[in-house]
Amino acid sequence: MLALILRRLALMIPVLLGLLVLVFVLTRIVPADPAAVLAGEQASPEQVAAIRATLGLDRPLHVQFVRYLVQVASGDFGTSLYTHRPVVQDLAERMPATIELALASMLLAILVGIPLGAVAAVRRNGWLDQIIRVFTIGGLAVASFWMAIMLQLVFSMQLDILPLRGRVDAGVPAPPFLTGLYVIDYLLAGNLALARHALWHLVLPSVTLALPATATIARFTRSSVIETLQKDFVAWERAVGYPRRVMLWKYVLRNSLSATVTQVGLLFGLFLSGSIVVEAVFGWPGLGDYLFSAITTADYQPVMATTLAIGVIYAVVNIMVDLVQARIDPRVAEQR
Amino acid sequence: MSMPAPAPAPMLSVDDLSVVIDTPEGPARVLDRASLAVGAGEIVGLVGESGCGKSTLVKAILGVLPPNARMPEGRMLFEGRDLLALDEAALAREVRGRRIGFIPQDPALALNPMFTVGTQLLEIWRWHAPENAPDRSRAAGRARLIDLFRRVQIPDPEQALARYPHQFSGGQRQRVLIAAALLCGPRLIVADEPTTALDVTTQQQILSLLAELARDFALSVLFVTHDFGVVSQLCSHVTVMYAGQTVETGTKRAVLAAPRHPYSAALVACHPDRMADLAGIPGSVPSPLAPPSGCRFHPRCPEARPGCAARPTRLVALAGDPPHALNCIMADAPGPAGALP
Amino acid sequence: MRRRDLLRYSATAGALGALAPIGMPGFAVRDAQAQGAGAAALRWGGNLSRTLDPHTVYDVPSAFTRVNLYDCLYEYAGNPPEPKPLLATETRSSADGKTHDFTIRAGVKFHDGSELTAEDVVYSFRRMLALPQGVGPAFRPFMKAEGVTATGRHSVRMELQFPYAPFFACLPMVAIMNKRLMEANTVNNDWAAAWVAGNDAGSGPYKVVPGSFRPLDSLDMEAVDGYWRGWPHSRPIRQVLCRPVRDDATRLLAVEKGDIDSTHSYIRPDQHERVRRAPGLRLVEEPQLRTYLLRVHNGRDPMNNLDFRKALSYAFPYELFIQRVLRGTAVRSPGPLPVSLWGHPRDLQGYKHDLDAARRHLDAARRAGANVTREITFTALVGFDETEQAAQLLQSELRKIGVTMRIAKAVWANAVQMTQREETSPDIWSHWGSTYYIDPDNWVGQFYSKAALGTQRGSSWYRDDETDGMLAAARATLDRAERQRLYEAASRRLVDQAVDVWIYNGMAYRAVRERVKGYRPGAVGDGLDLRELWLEG
Amino acid sequence: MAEAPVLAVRNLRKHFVQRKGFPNPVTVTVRAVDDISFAIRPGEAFGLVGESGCGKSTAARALLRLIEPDAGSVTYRGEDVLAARGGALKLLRRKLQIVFQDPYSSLNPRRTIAQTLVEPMQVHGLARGADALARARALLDEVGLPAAALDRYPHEFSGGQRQRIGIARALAVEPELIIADEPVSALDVSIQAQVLMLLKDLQARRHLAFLFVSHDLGVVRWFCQRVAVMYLGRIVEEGPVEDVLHEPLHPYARVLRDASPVPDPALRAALPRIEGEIPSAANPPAGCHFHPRCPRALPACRESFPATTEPAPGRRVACHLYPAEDRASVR
Repeated sequence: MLALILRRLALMIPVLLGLLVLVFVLTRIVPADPAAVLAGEQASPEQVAAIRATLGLDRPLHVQFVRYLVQVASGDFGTSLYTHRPVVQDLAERMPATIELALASMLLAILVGIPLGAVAAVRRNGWLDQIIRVFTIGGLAVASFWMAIMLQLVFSMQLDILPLRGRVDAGVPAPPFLTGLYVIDYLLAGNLALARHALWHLVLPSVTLALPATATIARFTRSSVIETLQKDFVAWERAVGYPRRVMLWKYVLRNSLSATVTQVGLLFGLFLSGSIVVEAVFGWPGLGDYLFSAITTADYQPVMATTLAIGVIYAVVNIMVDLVQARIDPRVAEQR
Repeated sequence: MSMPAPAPAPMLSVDDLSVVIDTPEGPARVLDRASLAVGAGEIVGLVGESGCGKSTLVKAILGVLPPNARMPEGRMLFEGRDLLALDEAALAREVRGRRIGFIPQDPALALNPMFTVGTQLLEIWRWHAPENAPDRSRAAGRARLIDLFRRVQIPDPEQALARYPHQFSGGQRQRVLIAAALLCGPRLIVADEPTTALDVTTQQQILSLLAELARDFALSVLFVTHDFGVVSQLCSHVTVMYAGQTVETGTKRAVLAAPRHPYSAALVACHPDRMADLAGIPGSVPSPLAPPSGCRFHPRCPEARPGCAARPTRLVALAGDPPHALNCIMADAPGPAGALP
Repeated sequence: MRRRDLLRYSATAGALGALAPIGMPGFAVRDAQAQGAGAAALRWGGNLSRTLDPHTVYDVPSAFTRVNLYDCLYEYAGNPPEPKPLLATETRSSADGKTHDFTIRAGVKFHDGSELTAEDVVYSFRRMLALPQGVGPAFRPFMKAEGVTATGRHSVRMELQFPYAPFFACLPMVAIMNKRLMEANTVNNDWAAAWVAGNDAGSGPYKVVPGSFRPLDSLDMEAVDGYWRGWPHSRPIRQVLCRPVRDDATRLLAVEKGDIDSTHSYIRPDQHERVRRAPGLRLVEEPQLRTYLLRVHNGRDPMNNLDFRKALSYAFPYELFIQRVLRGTAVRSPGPLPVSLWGHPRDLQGYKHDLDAARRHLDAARRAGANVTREITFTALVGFDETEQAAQLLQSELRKIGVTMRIAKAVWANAVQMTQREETSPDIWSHWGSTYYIDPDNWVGQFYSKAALGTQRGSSWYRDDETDGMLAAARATLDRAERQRLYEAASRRLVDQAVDVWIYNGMAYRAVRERVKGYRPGAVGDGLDLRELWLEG
Repeated sequence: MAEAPVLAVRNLRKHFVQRKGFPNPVTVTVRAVDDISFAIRPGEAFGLVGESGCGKSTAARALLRLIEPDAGSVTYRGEDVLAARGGALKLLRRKLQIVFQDPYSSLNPRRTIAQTLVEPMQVHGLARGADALARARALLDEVGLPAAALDRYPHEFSGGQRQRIGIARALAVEPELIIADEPVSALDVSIQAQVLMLLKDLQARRHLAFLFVSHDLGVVRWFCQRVAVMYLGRIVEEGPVEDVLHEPLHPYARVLRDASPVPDPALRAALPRIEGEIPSAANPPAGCHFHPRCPRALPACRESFPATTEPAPGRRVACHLYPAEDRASVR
């Protein structure tokens, strides 16, 4: 198991390096001049040129890239041109928000999607399957910003049972930083009321984000359960008298999960990219908003670091998925 | 069909059972008034080529036919109970795994790869531990399983429980499955081609083991196979099926030494091992969607007569000893000398 | 508006229909405790800057924190706004306009309790001049760090390299920072830039709650007890919670619901009616000096032809744009200066939408050999729909007179990059003439001086010695009447030459909850004075 | 022995090497085929039997270079198969044809039977156009399929029919030797008998030589003239079918023979006792691979792999029970 983790971590390095090259090239291909934007409208060309030189932007691209790599290798992810803060600090504030949202969405998608898919598979072609099919197709087809606004209108404005936006209401103090996940941090701080408060804020954005993923997971689980049901061992389990309920929910489902779990790892990428829209709509102070404003002002260091961070999150989640898979399927564990 | 007076009630009897599966192309009559009997302590070989209905019959006995299957006619008695009268839940609760043990065809695929052997086998104990067992606890099940593992010659039986199916060889897996079948003290073992996927030397070992266990535990065994060689080694009785119909049944000696049904005879002659001249059967097994009328073998039968297509399928006992029954126009002639189940 | 409302009501009705039978008894999700926490505070939904450093950024949102966390030597007051002394109690200028002596108000305390002195003023000006971005670039052409000296505990002398008339209008840009605190937080000669980006070192009416600032996202401020200017209302706002909302739709929902007390000031015209009708809300109109204009590349064929440029000026449908797109929320601005500002010729007619005139000038341009058949490109800004709408209107009008125009899109950083070189600069693009300092020089001087070439301000690539001379002279003289004459003359000349297509002076609109009283828009950007506000109920 | 062999295999070897594990990979060598030698005479059916994992299929594929062997030589009528290139290789590929166990996976599902049969003729320049089609029709007739089959696709046929198509395809290029890799083991007995009879018929009519790979002693006994028995990558015994299967010399060959069920109720009453299981080819026992299961194992069996001896004319065996100098122990 440790070997597996080590190997996956080792594999991560070239992947992240590739990601860095890609993002570096992409950000520089666009003819945007961070120096001019930074200097402000009052600056003269000479002043802009001076800033450009200070930032090293007048160097050839490959020199800039090597410099950047050296900088990253020494653990320095640079400073934002605007906030003057180390990018790491910005990330430390914003990444947990995105992770909390993505995790909650993932949890939701798994907890809803898997049973939904399993039920659809067991009641294949029945009315429940049809309803679930409509839901899953709908879940994939609905644009998330539209969904977000609808949820806000209904649950926050009309029914007034869920907060409109934000991680907490204005004036509610953030919890002491432990994990960065508010719900958990409030709990660890022993404040049950605020943990609940943060949890309610999490509902609408995570539902919005989870919807398409729930649909995907449900579809995957459905086809995977249907496939598993054809297996010889299911016939055996039936023939030796396993109760149907035990067979389905314990044995068949576990086998089907193997494929679904892989999917969950891939879906996490969807959560991260989807969070850009969802964070904007729900005023969720995560990476999406940060990345967006950094891109529009050509603030390269945050762009690079954020992309890298997202890459790392994605890779780590997929390593975790592999571990879970190894837990579910002993054959996987042995292959490593 | 009446029972011959002296014969003891068989452990399992299937009479005139038909199974129809509704497919998109129409109803497929995969079993057509098939009959079978397994007496106490008998090892009955159920022989036929693929598509002859052996597996369907096994599924019908175990009550695990697919949902789109129906049984429009026939009777199935097991230990005197009418199996057709039991619903799915009752079958799962009282028959499968408890009174009837099952050994599947491919030991490589029959166990769930994600759970240890112990978990899977004790699940059977959990739901089917015999009522008369002194201790029905999980620990008792475990102890019994370890005993059984020892009995079927699985090395390190205690550790074996914690292992996953893929950590066993093919032969060992089949031994595990045999132990599973025996776990809750069944009276009948249904083995569905349990050695087809194995190498010959392994097959030989499994057959020896089965014969031994059947003797020691006084079990009845329904042994499904396509191989007359295996039948001749293991079984006491044989039932031959073709295209969903029972064509011939009797003691091994009677059927193998002097097959009366043209299909049985042809099938025996197909074995290259017989050293005799090899003779194939022209044509192939018909589709159950559009089977020939009457005796389903008649289009391929070298001795077919005009009446074969019209003749209703019916197993008729032949006179003499050992008991021998035939589903053929040739057997119809002697008249009702003694009908056999 | 129609579509949005339709969506809203139909969806709400549908969802309510679905949920009504179930009912939601006891589904009390909102936390009374949590909700109560911010009720006495002002929940400000205006945009936040990415930094609290008042020197490094100078834009609309940064004015909010600069004005309320810091004090400056001068502030804007009156209508139209004029620079008035604030920390300076007395100002003496030499006759040549190069030397200015300021007396600093005594007894002003920074938030840490220390007194504001001449040293702090000198430090602040030197810091501002040293940093390459933000406010500094506006001062550096006429001022060196050595030119700022303390002449006493409460007196400062500033020596300019040459007389610079907009100097006093620029003073409200420079926040005075607490030198001692700043130096204590300086790392690697960074002028405490990293520290002050998230903290304050000011003497203003409000101070930052430590650790509450998150760039673009949130900031908590507290009123400063015993602020030297005092508090106009008996129950001023003690606590200000800044919670900007990024998303358009959510922003309106949030202010309607009362989650925030105010939006930013860019409420779109199609949303005005909704805000006016919403209970508990009011729509505040904030007059703006900001101009909107199309920049035309005067250095490139065919725009280097005066008749072609006039054809462009006659082709733009000004009234249609203002009435239809902006729904009448702006006034036509015929020249380079805001119409309400001195220096704008009151009688200036400018251009009107007149396709016949446009055709005549196009013919003249063609006869003069201009390449009028070339497809010209309008570069619209991504994220600013208005620029695209202007482009589309111009495109369809030009098509009528036979000029083909393509619409390209660029993000702001991208467009700025393009304008730095004459070859890459767009044929036409558009931007706003924002208010940095309130002086005609901020618009006409910055946009049409030769010194602006190579920046987005000079993206007309206009090179005219006579205009340049007038603008330089207006900058150098302290005689207001003379300056006014020069700016009027320059304005007329620019209009005659149809250098750019000047369109409007805007109006900003902000949704504010009724409970917020005393609200008065700031003169520059979001620089309202929070001291004047109180909450009702 | 009078005629020169059509195919001679000498010391053929194929090892599979795998590296497994991280960060300390372990190299595992599977000796799938370990120095095997045999020869097939013209028109002869030579059987290669053994249980799964013994290397018989690998050997068949290696001598055709479907898998490149590691060492050894294969000569077809004196020509080096392993060294052949270009045109020579193409000719060899024509003369040596293979028939697979599962004809369905070796037939392209999107091509008609006519295309399947005509293409190899064209590739080898034997016939084209109407001529090729006529030959295809004749081939189908030869394997017992109607000419109407030409325009149909593989999925329209039963397993037995597909195997006939696979045989027709092999015959299309007029080979001299057919390597049949378990050609009937996927078929039902009645179909299996039909196909076996067809193969026998073809062998006689076309004077074909066969390398017949099978796990079924009954089939081999019926079809082949000579047989080699493999165990864990090595040939343990070779000789005429009747001799080897009637009176096996090698203890493993005897176990294999005894384990093969024969449908004769009178033949055997008791089931034979067999020890142990086939070990992994990745980690075979030292010495004679069979010694841990062998009822007659000698101390020497643990030490060294026995040399191949010829205890009787035409019979070769690799077993310490038959030392080279002592021929008397045979009978």
